[in-house]
Amino acid sequence: MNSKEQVKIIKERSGTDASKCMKCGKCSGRCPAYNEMDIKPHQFVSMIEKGEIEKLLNCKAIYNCLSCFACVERCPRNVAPAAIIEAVRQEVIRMQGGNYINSEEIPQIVDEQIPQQLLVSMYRKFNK
Amino acid sequence: MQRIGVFVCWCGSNISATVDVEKVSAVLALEPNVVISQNYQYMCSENGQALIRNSIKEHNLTGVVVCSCSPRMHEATFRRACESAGLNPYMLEVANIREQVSWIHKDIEEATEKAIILGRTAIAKLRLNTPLTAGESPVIKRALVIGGGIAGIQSALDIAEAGYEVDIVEKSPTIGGNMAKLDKTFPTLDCAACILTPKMVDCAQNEKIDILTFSEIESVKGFVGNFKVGIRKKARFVNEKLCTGCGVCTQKCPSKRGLNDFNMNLNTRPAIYIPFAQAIPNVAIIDPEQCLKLKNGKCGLCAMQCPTKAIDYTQQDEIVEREYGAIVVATGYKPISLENFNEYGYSTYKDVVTSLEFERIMNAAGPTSGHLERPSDHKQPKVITFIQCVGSRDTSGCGKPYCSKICCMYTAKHAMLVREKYPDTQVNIFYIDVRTPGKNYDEFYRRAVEQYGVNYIKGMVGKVYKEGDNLVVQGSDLINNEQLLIKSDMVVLAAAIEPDPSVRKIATLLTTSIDTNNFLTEAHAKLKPVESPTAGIFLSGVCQGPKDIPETVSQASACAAKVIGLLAKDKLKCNASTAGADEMLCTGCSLCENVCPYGAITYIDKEFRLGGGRTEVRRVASVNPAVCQGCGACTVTCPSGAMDLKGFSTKQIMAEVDAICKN
Amino acid sequence: MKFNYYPGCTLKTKAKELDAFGRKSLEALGVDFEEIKEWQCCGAVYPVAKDEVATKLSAVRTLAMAKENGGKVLTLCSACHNVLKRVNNDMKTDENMRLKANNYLALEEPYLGESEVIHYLELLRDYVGFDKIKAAVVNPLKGVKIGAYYGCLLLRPNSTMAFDNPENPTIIEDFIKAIGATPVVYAFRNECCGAYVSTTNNELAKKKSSAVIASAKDEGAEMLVTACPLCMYNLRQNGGGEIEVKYFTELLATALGVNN
Amino acid sequence: MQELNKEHKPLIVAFCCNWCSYAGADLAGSSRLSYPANVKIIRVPCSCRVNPTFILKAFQKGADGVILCGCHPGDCHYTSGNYYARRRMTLLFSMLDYLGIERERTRVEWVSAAEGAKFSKVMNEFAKTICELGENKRLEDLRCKD
Amino acid sequence: MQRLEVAFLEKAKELLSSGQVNRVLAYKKGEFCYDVSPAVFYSVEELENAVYNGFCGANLSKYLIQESKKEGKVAVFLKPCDTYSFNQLIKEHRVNRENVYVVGIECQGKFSIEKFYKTGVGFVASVQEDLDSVLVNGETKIDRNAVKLERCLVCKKQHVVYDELLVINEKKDGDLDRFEMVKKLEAMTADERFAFWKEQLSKCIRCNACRNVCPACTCTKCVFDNDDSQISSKANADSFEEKLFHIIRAFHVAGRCTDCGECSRVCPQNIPLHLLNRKYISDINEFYGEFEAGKDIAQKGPLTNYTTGDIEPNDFKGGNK
Repeated sequence: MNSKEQVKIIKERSGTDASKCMKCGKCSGRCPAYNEMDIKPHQFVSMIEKGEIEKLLNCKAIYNCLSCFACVERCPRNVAPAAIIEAVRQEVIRMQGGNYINSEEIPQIVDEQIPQQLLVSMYRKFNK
Repeated sequence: MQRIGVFVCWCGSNISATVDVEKVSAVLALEPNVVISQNYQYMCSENGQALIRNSIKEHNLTGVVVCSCSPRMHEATFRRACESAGLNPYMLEVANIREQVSWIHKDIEEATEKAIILGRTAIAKLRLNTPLTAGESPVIKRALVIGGGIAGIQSALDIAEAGYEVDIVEKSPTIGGNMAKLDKTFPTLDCAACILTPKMVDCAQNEKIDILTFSEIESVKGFVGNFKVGIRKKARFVNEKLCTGCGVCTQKCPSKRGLNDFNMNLNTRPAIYIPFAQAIPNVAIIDPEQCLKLKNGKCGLCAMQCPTKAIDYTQQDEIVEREYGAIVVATGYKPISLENFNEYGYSTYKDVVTSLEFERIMNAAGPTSGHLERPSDHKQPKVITFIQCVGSRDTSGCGKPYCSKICCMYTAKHAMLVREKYPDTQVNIFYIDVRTPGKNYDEFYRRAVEQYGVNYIKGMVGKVYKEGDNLVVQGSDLINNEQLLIKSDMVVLAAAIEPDPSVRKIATLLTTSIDTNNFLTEAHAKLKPVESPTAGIFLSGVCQGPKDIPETVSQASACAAKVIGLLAKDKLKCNASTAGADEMLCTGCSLCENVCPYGAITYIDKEFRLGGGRTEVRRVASVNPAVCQGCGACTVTCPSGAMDLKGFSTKQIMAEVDAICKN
Repeated sequence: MKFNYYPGCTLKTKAKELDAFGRKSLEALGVDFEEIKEWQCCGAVYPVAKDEVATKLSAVRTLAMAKENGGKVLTLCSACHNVLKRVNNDMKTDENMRLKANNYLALEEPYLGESEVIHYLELLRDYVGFDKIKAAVVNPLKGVKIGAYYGCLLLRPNSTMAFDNPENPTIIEDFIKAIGATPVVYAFRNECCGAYVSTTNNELAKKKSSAVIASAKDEGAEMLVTACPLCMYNLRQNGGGEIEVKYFTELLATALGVNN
Repeated sequence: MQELNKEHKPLIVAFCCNWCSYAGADLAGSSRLSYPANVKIIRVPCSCRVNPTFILKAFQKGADGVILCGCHPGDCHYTSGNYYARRRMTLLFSMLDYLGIERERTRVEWVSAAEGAKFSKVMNEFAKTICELGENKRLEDLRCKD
Repeated sequence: MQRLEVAFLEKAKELLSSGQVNRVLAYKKGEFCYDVSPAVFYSVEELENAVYNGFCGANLSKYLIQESKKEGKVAVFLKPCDTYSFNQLIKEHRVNRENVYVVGIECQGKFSIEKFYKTGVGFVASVQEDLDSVLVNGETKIDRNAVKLERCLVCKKQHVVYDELLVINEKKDGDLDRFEMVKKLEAMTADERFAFWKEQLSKCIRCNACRNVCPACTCTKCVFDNDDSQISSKANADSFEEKLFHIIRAFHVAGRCTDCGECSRVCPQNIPLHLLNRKYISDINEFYGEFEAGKDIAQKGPLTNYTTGDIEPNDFKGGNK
């Protein structure tokens, strides 16, 4: 698959229209994980629109996005940066060996108190 | 037998690039009754019109079909051309092959075919055209201006200057509008009151101008040149003629806790009040919701104190009916409600204010007498952060999709004023784009940056929250690619502006159209920016679209020029496309009378010869052509088909249907 | 009116008290409810990607089951609520999802989003009424200053969740008033706690949770309430442990006198 | 009768009031918002000028769809014309439906002078609907196409 | 029932002999007992041939358009349904009310001769009427409802305009729902509806009987006879025109049709034309509120009226797909 097709698939998977972005930066102004994002929410929108896929596929931000939807809620143009981030993350973890955490690591990160909900959501966000 | 000439316009390449104009004129030349068919680069040009005129004479044409742009564009032009060549101007039909063909279709073959069909349709209609003559109706030489802001004031002054009487109807107790609330104006920083109040006084003193404040439009009847307007003068409980504006009542009033809407509710006022010192008319008004006397019958202090006995607790709303030849709509704007923008904390934190509130805070006549203080604790702020585009350019449904146009400039103005008066204050401005088209506008903005050291940050704010006594503005800086947390003492929101909500009802009363954002629609976006599509109705100021003061004033004067042009005529040509009943078919059933919006149809008993010396008196419909506007409602209501509309007759429309479907 | 109660996995394990107090309070308030018989895990997190269908199916099954029984699905855990409500919205509006889900599930009658997903707090506000709760309180929590912690899942995206004003919600504050305590409004009540990232980037979760707690304490809160077991975990484990965090149902049960 | 012609380009007659919808069509044009070429517009002063016979005649002569566009209710240039048109068309459409003629072939849309985008959208959607309906066998029986 | 006919004749004679009117519009005998037709009587002598019985179904109101224009006053005997049409004609200024003396006459429902034949009585030589039954040829007793016109089985009308009433027995309302068949048609699929109407309307021979009898069709010149209308046609050129004629006719009388049922009664091809009119009546009732043409002349007709919140043309429910 060439990167053009990959961009097309990611765009479709996100269900959002990045071309509507007016580059106001409100998503990044709102993002609670901003400092942990090596690629900022507004950059996700602009880079997917420009087809700069390589950087996105190799970034750390997809694992630090909290999926809190604050960026989606406040976008004045109905663009959903979180959905683009999710679409990129899916692209990465669906690749062979793309899992972010492996099941054998889990016992080390689990403590007594962890709710089931956290385990399942983490697993779903980071693994194929 | 009609002798028809067909004229196909290229419109430069606008039409000819997608429509094979040669083919269109060649094919249409073969249509029955067509005696000449030509094409030319610009039919609307002088040469193009000459071509039409000469052909009419040379070929003795009885009718002309022009295949060109929309008839809404040049129908009048071509009608004049026909008329000057001696042809009845209504023996013309326009086939719209630009807006409906070349501009929307790409395939040349398809577009050419459609252009030919539209041409044939126009020919089919034209074959059935008959010469029409427009009647005339007198023009009432008086204008109505709805709204007494700077737009309405300027229009009224200009109309009065030309010698015509003009009434200003303003819904609030004083004229002046939003501009009266402003502190300084860009790009020259002169004081708004200094330039506005002389104009307000001019209005009051001009004997041609009658100002009806605290009044609203109740009903509108009639048409261009002859409007009948019902105006509701709401009860202000003070006799306007007796009140001298001395203000004694306002000092004595014991009920002092009403919100002062002139000061954007930042302080309070008494139940009887004069909106502001330079109000026109300088007359008090009682707020019945707040007045103790009107609410529970106890008090009456103001009436006792009034030296001219002007207080009248029994005053009722009054409806006055007046006639006008032209109407100017100048209903202005208001900032949008910020309830959808709670991330900026407007409803939570007192120190988050709108720009219009900030104007009052900075204004010497405002609630703080011009001292910069923040509302929560009256401390002078050391850091002020402005946020632009609050609700503008927002397609999410929370705000408005358009640019409000004035915010970039007034925010720069606010920043400069703060830095000028309080140089130790830090001023930050979050912006998406700084838009400054206009004479000396960009220079103005650059002065804010270069001379006044205002900190412009390209990015948007995600959240405003409180931390201790301060507000924290969390926003992105897109240039430095970082997220900023700016501790601020005060936050000012440049809220989007929207048309004043009263415009909805007024548009309905005036039967003029309104767009999805509630701005009134102009007759043509470029060429008729101050006319509404409804004849005799003109648009002044922000009711038509966002504008700053210089633009508003220009448009107000343009509007006045249009009104003067109209009122200068003694008579207006009426609509020539009027209804009429075929008396031989009419049964006098009165159905048509029921649907006529203008009352143009009456019934007469008329004697008809039956032959053999016998006669019969029958009731038949009679249309007053000076009143009929040609909508055609009557024609469809008429079961016998007696009622028909000239220029859009049943036969003509049926012929169009036929011609379109034949292909 | 009967409500189809959906507890979800966490309420059967780590958050048993959220469930138990919730049930007792419903009984005390006379709400007619019944646990959905064969409910399945909602999936814990809403699959945002448009091409995920399989991961939404268990939620669709639950919704379709509830449809048979009046269609009102009552949720308590914020995450379950978010997932069920959004999947239901997909079934209502997304033609592709509808088609694929129904093809796969082959239900007797296709499910087209007919059920309605109602959060426990919405039930209190819209069906019981805070006035009625106020009247039923026997142990008012007088003088306790409580900060409502909404988090993300109940509020966003507002276009689907339509729970409350996403930037200035009031429902939990109204609830706090109804049980006799004093609500404390603070700026970070709708900020993220750190969510599932707490396992892989614990530092980030710590930052986020402690910012929430700091903001609440700054305004004078003595206690936080939440509806979400994940938020509870993060606030307790990663928030610095300086403030008591409780499920709102526990306070409700206490106020109604049914907490034992 | 002939096989359903896949190339069949349905003919659509659009009656547009002069003040709103015709201007809306002009705006669609000047904004270059395209719609199928088989949509042909007839200008009428007001939607209330459209007689049911015009619509029936269009069907008789071979139109596959007829749409009437006027000012939004409340915005009629002549105050009330579109209100009368609305009642007339509701009753006419209902009668056609009663006679078993697909209601999708007739439509009324309110398009203002500012709604060029809406005009184009409406025409594209209507043309799509009519395309999907194809050349109606049910109506074929009714017409006398040349 | 014979008492009513006697009273009718007495009243007619009294009106003529007293000079209160100079002519009477009523019904006259035909060759057989069932071919009764409308007639104008100028003298007491002429009234010899006048009748009033179950075969007097014709709606007399339309004749008043011409009669009320003539010299002198005319008396007319109007059944309850006729008074609705008469009222509608007054509203539309088609009759001169001052020249008409209206006697509202009792009606217990009129007959359809076809329904007699269907009972198997054979030739109908005489009919003796009772309130609930009829005696045919002096021997066969038949339930009156079995031979009534459909419109009479659903009739719930009372006289709405009259100068005097001639009623001996109170009228019994028909207990059937007049919209039953309309509802049935709406419940059919579109294909079935189409097939139904295609079959019915293709029987039309364009004899114009429906138009000529209709009290709402009173144009001096019908659009179908007028070349300028662009829809004129003397005969159906194709199957579309059968429908065009009847759709347009129904549309022209929509909101004005009083549902007198004459169109169906006179149709030689037995096309149920009233089902078109009733569809409009039922739509108008549903969309714009109950309305009965001819009942109250002060009320605005539904097609010359509107409200700002009227149903949108794309939004009505319509029949099944």
